Amino acid sequence: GGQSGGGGGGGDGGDGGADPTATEADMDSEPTETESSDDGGDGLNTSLLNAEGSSTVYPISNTGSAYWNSNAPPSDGEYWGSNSESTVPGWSQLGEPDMLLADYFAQKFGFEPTEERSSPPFPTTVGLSHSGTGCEAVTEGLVDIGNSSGPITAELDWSEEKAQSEVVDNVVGRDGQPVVVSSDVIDAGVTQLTGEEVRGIYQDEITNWNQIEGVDYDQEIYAIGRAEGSGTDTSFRLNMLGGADAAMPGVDTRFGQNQQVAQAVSQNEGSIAYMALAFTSETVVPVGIDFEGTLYEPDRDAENTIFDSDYPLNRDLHMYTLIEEDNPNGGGYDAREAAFINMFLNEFGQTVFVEGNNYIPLPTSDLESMKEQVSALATEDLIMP
Amino acid sequence: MAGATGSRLVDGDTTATDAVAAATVGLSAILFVLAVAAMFERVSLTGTLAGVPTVTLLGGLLIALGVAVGVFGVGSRLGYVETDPDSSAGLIASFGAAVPWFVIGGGVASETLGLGVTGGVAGAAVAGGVAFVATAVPREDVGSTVPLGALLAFVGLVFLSGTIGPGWLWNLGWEQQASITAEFLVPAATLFCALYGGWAAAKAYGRFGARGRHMGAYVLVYLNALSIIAFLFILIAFVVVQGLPGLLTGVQIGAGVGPQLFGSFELPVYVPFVMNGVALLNDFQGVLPAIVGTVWLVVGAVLFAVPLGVGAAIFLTEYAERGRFTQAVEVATNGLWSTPSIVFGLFGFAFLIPRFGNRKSLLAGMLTLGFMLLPLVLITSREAMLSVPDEYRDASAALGVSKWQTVRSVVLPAALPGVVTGVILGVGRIAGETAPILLTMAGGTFVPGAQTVDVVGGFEFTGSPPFVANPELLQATSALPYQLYALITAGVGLGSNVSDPTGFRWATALVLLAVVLSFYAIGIGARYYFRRQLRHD
Amino acid sequence: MSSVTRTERLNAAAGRQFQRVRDFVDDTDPAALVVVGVIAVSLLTAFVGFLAVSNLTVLPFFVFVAATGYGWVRHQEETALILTLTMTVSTLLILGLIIVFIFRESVPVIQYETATVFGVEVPGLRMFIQARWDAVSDPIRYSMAPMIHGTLLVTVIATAVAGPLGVAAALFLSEIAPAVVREFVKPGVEILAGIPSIVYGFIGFTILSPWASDQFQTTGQGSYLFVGIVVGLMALPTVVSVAEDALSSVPESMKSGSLAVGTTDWQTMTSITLPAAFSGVSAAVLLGVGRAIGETMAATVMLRGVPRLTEPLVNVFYGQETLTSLIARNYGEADGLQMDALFVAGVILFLTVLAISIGAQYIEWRMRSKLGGEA
Amino acid sequence: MSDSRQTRSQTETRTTGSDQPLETTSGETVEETRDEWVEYDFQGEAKMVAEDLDVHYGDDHALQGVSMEIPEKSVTALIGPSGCGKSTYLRCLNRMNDRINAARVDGSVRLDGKEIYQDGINLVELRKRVGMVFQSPNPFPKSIRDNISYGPRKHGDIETGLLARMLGRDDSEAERELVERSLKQAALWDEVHDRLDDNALGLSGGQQQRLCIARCLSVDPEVILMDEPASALDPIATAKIEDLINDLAKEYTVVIVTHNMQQAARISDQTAVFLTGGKLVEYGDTDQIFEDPRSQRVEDYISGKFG
Amino acid sequence: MSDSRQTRSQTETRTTGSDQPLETTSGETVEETRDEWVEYDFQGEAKMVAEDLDVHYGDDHALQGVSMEIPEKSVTALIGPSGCGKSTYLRCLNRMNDRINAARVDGSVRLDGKEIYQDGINLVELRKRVGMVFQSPNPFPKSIRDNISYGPRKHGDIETGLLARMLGRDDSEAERELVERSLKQAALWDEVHDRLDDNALGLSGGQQQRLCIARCLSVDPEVILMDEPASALDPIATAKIEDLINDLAKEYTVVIVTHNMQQAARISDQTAVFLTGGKLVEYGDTDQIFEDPRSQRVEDYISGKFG
Ligand SMILES: Nc1ncnc2c1ncn2[C@@H]1O[C@H](COP(=O)(O)OP(=O)(O)OP(=O)(O)O)[C@@H](O)[C@H]1O
Ligand SMILES: Nc1ncnc2c1ncn2[C@@H]1O[C@H](COP(=O)(O)OP(=O)(O)OP(=O)(O)O)[C@@H](O)[C@H]1O
Ligand SMILES: [Mg+2]
Ligand SMILES: [Mg+2]
Ligand SMILES: O=P([O-])([O-])[O-]
Repeated sequence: GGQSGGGGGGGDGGDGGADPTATEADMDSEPTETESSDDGGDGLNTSLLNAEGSSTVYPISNTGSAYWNSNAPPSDGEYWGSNSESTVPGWSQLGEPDMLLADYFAQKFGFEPTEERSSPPFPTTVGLSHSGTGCEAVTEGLVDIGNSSGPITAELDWSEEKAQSEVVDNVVGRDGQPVVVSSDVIDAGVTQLTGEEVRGIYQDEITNWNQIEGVDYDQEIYAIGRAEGSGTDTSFRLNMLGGADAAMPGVDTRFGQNQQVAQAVSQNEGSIAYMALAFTSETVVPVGIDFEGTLYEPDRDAENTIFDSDYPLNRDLHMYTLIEEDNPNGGGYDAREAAFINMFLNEFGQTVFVEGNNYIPLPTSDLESMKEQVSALATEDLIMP
Repeated sequence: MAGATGSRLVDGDTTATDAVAAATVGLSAILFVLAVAAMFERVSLTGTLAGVPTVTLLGGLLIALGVAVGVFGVGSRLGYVETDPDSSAGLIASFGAAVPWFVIGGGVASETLGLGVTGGVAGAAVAGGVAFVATAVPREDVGSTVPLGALLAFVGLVFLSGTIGPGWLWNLGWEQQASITAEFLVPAATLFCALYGGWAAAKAYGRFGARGRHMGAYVLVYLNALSIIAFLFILIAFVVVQGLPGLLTGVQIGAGVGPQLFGSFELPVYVPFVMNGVALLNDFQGVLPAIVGTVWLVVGAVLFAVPLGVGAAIFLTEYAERGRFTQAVEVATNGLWSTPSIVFGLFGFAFLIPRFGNRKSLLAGMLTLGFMLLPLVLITSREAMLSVPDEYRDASAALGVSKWQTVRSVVLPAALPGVVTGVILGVGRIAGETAPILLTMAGGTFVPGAQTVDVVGGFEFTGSPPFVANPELLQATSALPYQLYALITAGVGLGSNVSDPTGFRWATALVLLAVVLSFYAIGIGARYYFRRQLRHD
Repeated sequence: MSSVTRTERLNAAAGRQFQRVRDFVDDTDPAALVVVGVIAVSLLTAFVGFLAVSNLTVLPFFVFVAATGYGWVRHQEETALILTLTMTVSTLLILGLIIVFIFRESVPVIQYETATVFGVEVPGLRMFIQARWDAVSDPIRYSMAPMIHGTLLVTVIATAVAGPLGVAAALFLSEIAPAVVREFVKPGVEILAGIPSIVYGFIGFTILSPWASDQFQTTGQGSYLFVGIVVGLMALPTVVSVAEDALSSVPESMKSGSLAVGTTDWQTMTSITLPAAFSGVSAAVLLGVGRAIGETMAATVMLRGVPRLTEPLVNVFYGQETLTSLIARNYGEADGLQMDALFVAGVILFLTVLAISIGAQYIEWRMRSKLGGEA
Repeated sequence: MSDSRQTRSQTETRTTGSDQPLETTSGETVEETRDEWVEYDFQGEAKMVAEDLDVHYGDDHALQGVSMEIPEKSVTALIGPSGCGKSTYLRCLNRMNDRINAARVDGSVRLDGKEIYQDGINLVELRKRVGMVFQSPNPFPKSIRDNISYGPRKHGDIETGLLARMLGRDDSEAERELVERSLKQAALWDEVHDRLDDNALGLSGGQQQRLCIARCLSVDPEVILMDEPASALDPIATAKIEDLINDLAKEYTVVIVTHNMQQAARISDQTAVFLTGGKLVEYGDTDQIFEDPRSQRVEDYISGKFG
Repeated sequence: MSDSRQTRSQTETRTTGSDQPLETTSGETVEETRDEWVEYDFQGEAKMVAEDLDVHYGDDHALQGVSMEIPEKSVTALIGPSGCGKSTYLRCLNRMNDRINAARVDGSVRLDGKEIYQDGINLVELRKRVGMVFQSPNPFPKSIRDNISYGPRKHGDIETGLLARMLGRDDSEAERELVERSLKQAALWDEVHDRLDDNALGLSGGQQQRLCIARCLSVDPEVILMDEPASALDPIATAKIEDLINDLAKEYTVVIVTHNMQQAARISDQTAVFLTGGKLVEYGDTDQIFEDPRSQRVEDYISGKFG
């Protein structure tokens, strides 16, 4: 099996993919320019596609990457295609393609199918950190895709124009950012909080659960936050505290990633945290939030839910790609990035990767406009599957 | 002058008093064990032991120990027990006794009597002062037993009377809330009392005087050594026990089950955890890419650091005149050796990354670790070369052999064992380093087996300088310590990748430990081997 | 000779060096000299190229390799000399580069955090006189005080653990343990040194921290106390092995001398061996302190990650952030001033540990000259 | 010495620095040695008696069945070529061999009739009574005064320091006297009395060696063992030490190892000659040994044929 | 020896192991020394001549104006108390002192009339011609064979190994002969010929020392310097080495330092007595020196009054 990264595509001439270019970058001192690009030669760059960033987007991105790398055949039925036991949701909507998973999405952008299980036309990998890191990394050319759960404008303090000229914003799903508490807090009867109360907690005005109205639970509040620079933190400040640079003196602990927050909440009594939908569980329980009289409940069936788009903490999940001069057509993608992102922009991707991780799928209209963006590089029409 | 004249050349047989003293030491040992067990919640404070509530039992035993120690001292003073005490227990013992009484005095005055901080300080001073004087002034047999015996009895009484029961709690009243709970205080106090009791009892067993102190000190020193070894053992055993299930999931043994090696040969065992990466279609996930990444990291660092370090060591030992320059280099290398690994990481981040394609890469990781390894290689090689007897050099020079020839044919071979051992131990250290590679190399969290780095296969020729390129070297990959870090930060929610995340993490820790410790074992073994060879020849 | 002034001595030393070089030039045959020269110049050029991120770096490097190869075959003696010299210089250069690079990166934030005292502007001062670290909300401040406080607490606790236990263990190993026991305990201690810090951190994070939070009823987990204990255990092997070296380098004759007047082993240890090895033992503790200061991963995974002073300052049951964990936690998304602030943390770490290392060496050197010299 | 075998079996279970069961193979060796040397009947009391002393360093048999009585208040010299076991024998007499892990001592040594190789022996007491001066001077890195008063202080005979002063038990006066007496005995007082607080390492080699002798005397030993005490010294210092030894013999039992035969001849009352293999070959009056040795090998040795 | 001063000034610029300007203060010392000893006119050729040799170790004047001729094909013994400069003198003869940083040598030494303290001297060649055997045996931790063939190999006289074999220049046969010859000369062949590939460190001390002599012989020196070659050995090994030295004197010029006067008397043809301070006090026929020394101090020394 061995490696199937740079070695594979590196054969043809000066192409060499991301990595030999990196070597050259070493020499010509403008490394970011040539980074992970197709140099316009005949072949397509098939080196490793790497994504990095948001722990919120990570479940989507990483599941996608795992599916991609598996390159499952259409006879699989569990991950791709259909067999006697099951059919993968969304596969039929794609027109029941008779190709392997990654082959199918890659060939739309001109890649040669490998027709081999576990061997996609190009491999992908996803690093786990948080949005700030992802945005940094993609703008510096360290990675191909920067995952972010907050807008890059807020993450890096960019203007809207700068953002539009430097990166392409690919939204692949939505998160209704929940506020969670540990199970002992739920047991103490805290099933909903007002926006004010949450703000009070994070701004150090409320430090004990018994300071919440109607709660008789003498327990210091353990206010868990996300790392500064994480999308979750940025969105929370933005949507809950009133500004991306709002102060949060009430935070007791900050963790780099959502996963760690979930663990800390389940491990410590009296905890409260804000996170992403994908990480709630029996020990990490979302509470209802009352915003100016409207109670958004964590239950999908309620009247107003945190899954609604008008839930104030609702946010887009982004996969940013860098606009590079030497991409063919000067676009924001090379073919690998476009092919990979395109996988998420259809019923299959939305069901398996977004809803499958407890996130909120994009409405069709949004999907269409996203597809518009990536279609620049496509060798066939993407709009009609 | 003290009455230390009565010591005899030959001690008599074990007497009944010895037996009493020994039993007292034994009692403190029991208390020590109980305290440790309670500390780690192996014994429940709220429950019972041998039918008696735990805290009550601890209190009773403490009183018994305290009384035994005190009675022994008084008995000795009154001449019932034959001992050779000094005239005073000495300053160290006095301070030793004063400290716990100081704490108790302070606590009782400020908390129990509610006298506040001033009262607390006064109470502490009084109690500590009395204990100090009571230890220092009387003859050693009384001084080193009675205040401590009283301490033990006091603590025992506090437990026995229920003043501090299982539910006791002392809120420190700090801005950031913290409390001292009985759960902590009872075992901790018992532990200290047991140590004090054991010390006093051991002194008594040694009949006080110089020999008594010797005994007392030895008990503590032995206990300390034992604890360190026990700690090591428990630590490793713990990781092994936690990690084995994860490591062994899906293990198969039998012809042809394993992956292929060298084309055709198939390993007869299949351990998915170390032979797989993470992939959707895998039955069992593993950390192969991280293992391979670690191996390559080490190889790269060694290839960089060893020639450089050994070369520099040769220059410094064989060529450079010993003086300012060598001294400066020595200071610099020692400084480099103690430089925190995260600083190396920062340096790699600022210096190497911009020079290798502006991205984290295996090569940057290798070099960063190489920088870390370099001073150790230099220091150990230099030591090894310095310890090659000058006689060899003289002998060679006297035969009219030139310097470099001598270095190559005589010094280096003789220094090799030292160099090799040093390198292996250093490798063990860098193989377990996380901080530097965090900043210079760390790649994906769950790396598919297909993305295992293949440095050898990655070489390719290019048309422009430097004509050889190796994309694999310029790509980020994973390594075991980073993998473990990533798994910790990824918390419980590993998602669908891994069915048993906790097991997966512990197994990673186990593999990391095994890899690093095997380097150490090889290093220590090599040193042992070389030493024995030297001794034999 | 005492009347010779410092300058004269320096001059003489310089003259000697010059003489050495001249001797070397005189004694070496010209062809070899050329080779040596080519090697030195090409390597130097390659190095400059590398520093300047030049794509021509590879050319002088090839020249270097070729010249070395040729020299090895034809003039091995001289080539070996120049090669080993180069390697020495490279080692020194690396240290120099570390200093240059981490200092260079830290300059902007030092300027940003300028504070005025008595009308004098002191760059960087504000990082130490106020305690606010906030990279997000106004006013943006990068104070090092919380991290220095954290590092200090952790180090003090770690030293309290590693110092006494380490010295006692060293005494045990070098003076007390029977040979058989030593054969086992010594490698044991060394193995302890080999356990990767992330493993300690993992156990600390998953087992110790929740336990401690429970025991002391703190709000959430992460305390300097337990980071300090863990780091202390990690520094323990350093203390043990260096102190053991110091203790066993006390001449046997001194110990025998004491025993021969009829003292116990313990008296000999405390009155002769320990005082004689005192400087070495304190160097050991110092090195242990250095290790504790520089320890990263255990702190990173166990601490709370909020750069803030604990309240009150002695509250070791809360653990906010240390210099090392600050870097490890924030290097990812930091850019601009925040990144530079991480380099300031690096500079502080580097300087502190370097000072400690030099101090330890000085002490050891003093010891060696005391034991070896005058007598 | 007829009870040697008996004594030996009494102490058979006593092995030192090793937990190996006692080996009982040295019997023949003893016999063999016995044949070679002639027993020596000296005047006066035997202060120490060694019987059938065997010492192994690991597998190395360093001392083979040595039996020897050391008369009280006289100087006994041990001579022999390098490595023949002189130092080893000497170190058996105050059990300093216990410090060497590899060393295993079998046999019996008695001090005033008390077996010193038995369980329950108080090493501290033994070494107080049997003092030792080493080959190279080994003063402690302390002041001259502290070097002398070190032993008595550790024995609790003298108390000084903060605590003692606080408790009003200061023995400074006693210390002063002790230091003066010991230094005078060691013929060093005149040279150092005005700098007792200087570091002892600042003394010359010969002074250091005399300081070590004074230190040894300070605890009032009965026997003084000296292992080549003058070998590192210049002729003048050597002469001083030799005079001193002669003086000491009036009060103490002195055993001295030397590699200098002239020295042995000059200062000792009786001489024991060890030869390679750790055997005591001849023991007798010094004059007799040097003028009329009974063994040919001893004669060869003394006449310088080897060594 | 009238041109001593002249020779000296010739070599004045040549200082070794130190770049300090040459000091010109040693003149008086030389005169002083000169008075004390009587010149010695021996039979035969002078192989080496030292004139006005002064050696300083830092400030320490270890050798003071020593002038001495060493006759060819004979054994010259250097005796004297410890630290008197015997080894220092010996190391001047093949410039091994160059290896000691602190050492500064002034004066002249000639080998077959050629000044060895001059610029451009080939140290490698010098040390091939003037071999040295050290006090304690120092074989390399290699096989016996490799120990012997080490020197010739490094000089390129013998080529072995893979490369040589590939190039068809394998000198194994020559090596075998050389090893056999050298070992036979050193009287070691019989004992080791069947284990030439064993590690040399496994040999006994005496064998090791003879191996070192063989190693020295393997490069075919003209002069062999020996610094107390038997001091670490037992009598039997010593006897063997002494025999060997007598044999060697037939072909080689041997200079030997010994602290054993009997040994000097037994094996040497002429003896030089150094006394403390690094002065050569008397030099002459061995018999004369031991039976009728001209200087009182030498007589004291030989009769064991000190040292
Ligand atoms: N610590 C030791 N470990 C192992 N062997 C030892 C030790 N000390 C001495 N020996 C060996 O025991 C033998 C006798 O040694 P010892 O030191 O008693 O000789 P010695 O007569 O004092 O010689 P010297 O005159 O050289 O001091 C020698 O073979 C020596 O190698
Ligand atoms: N490497 C050195 N550095 C400094 N001083 C030295 C050195 N070697 C010898 N000396 C000093 O030079 C003097 C003569 O020493 P040398 O070794 O020549 O004496 P020796 O006659 O060989 O004595 P021994 O019989 O003890 O070997 C001594 O005072 C010695 O301390
Ligand atoms: Mg001896
Ligand atoms: Mg000598
Ligand atoms: O999505 P985040 O991990 O940046 O919160």
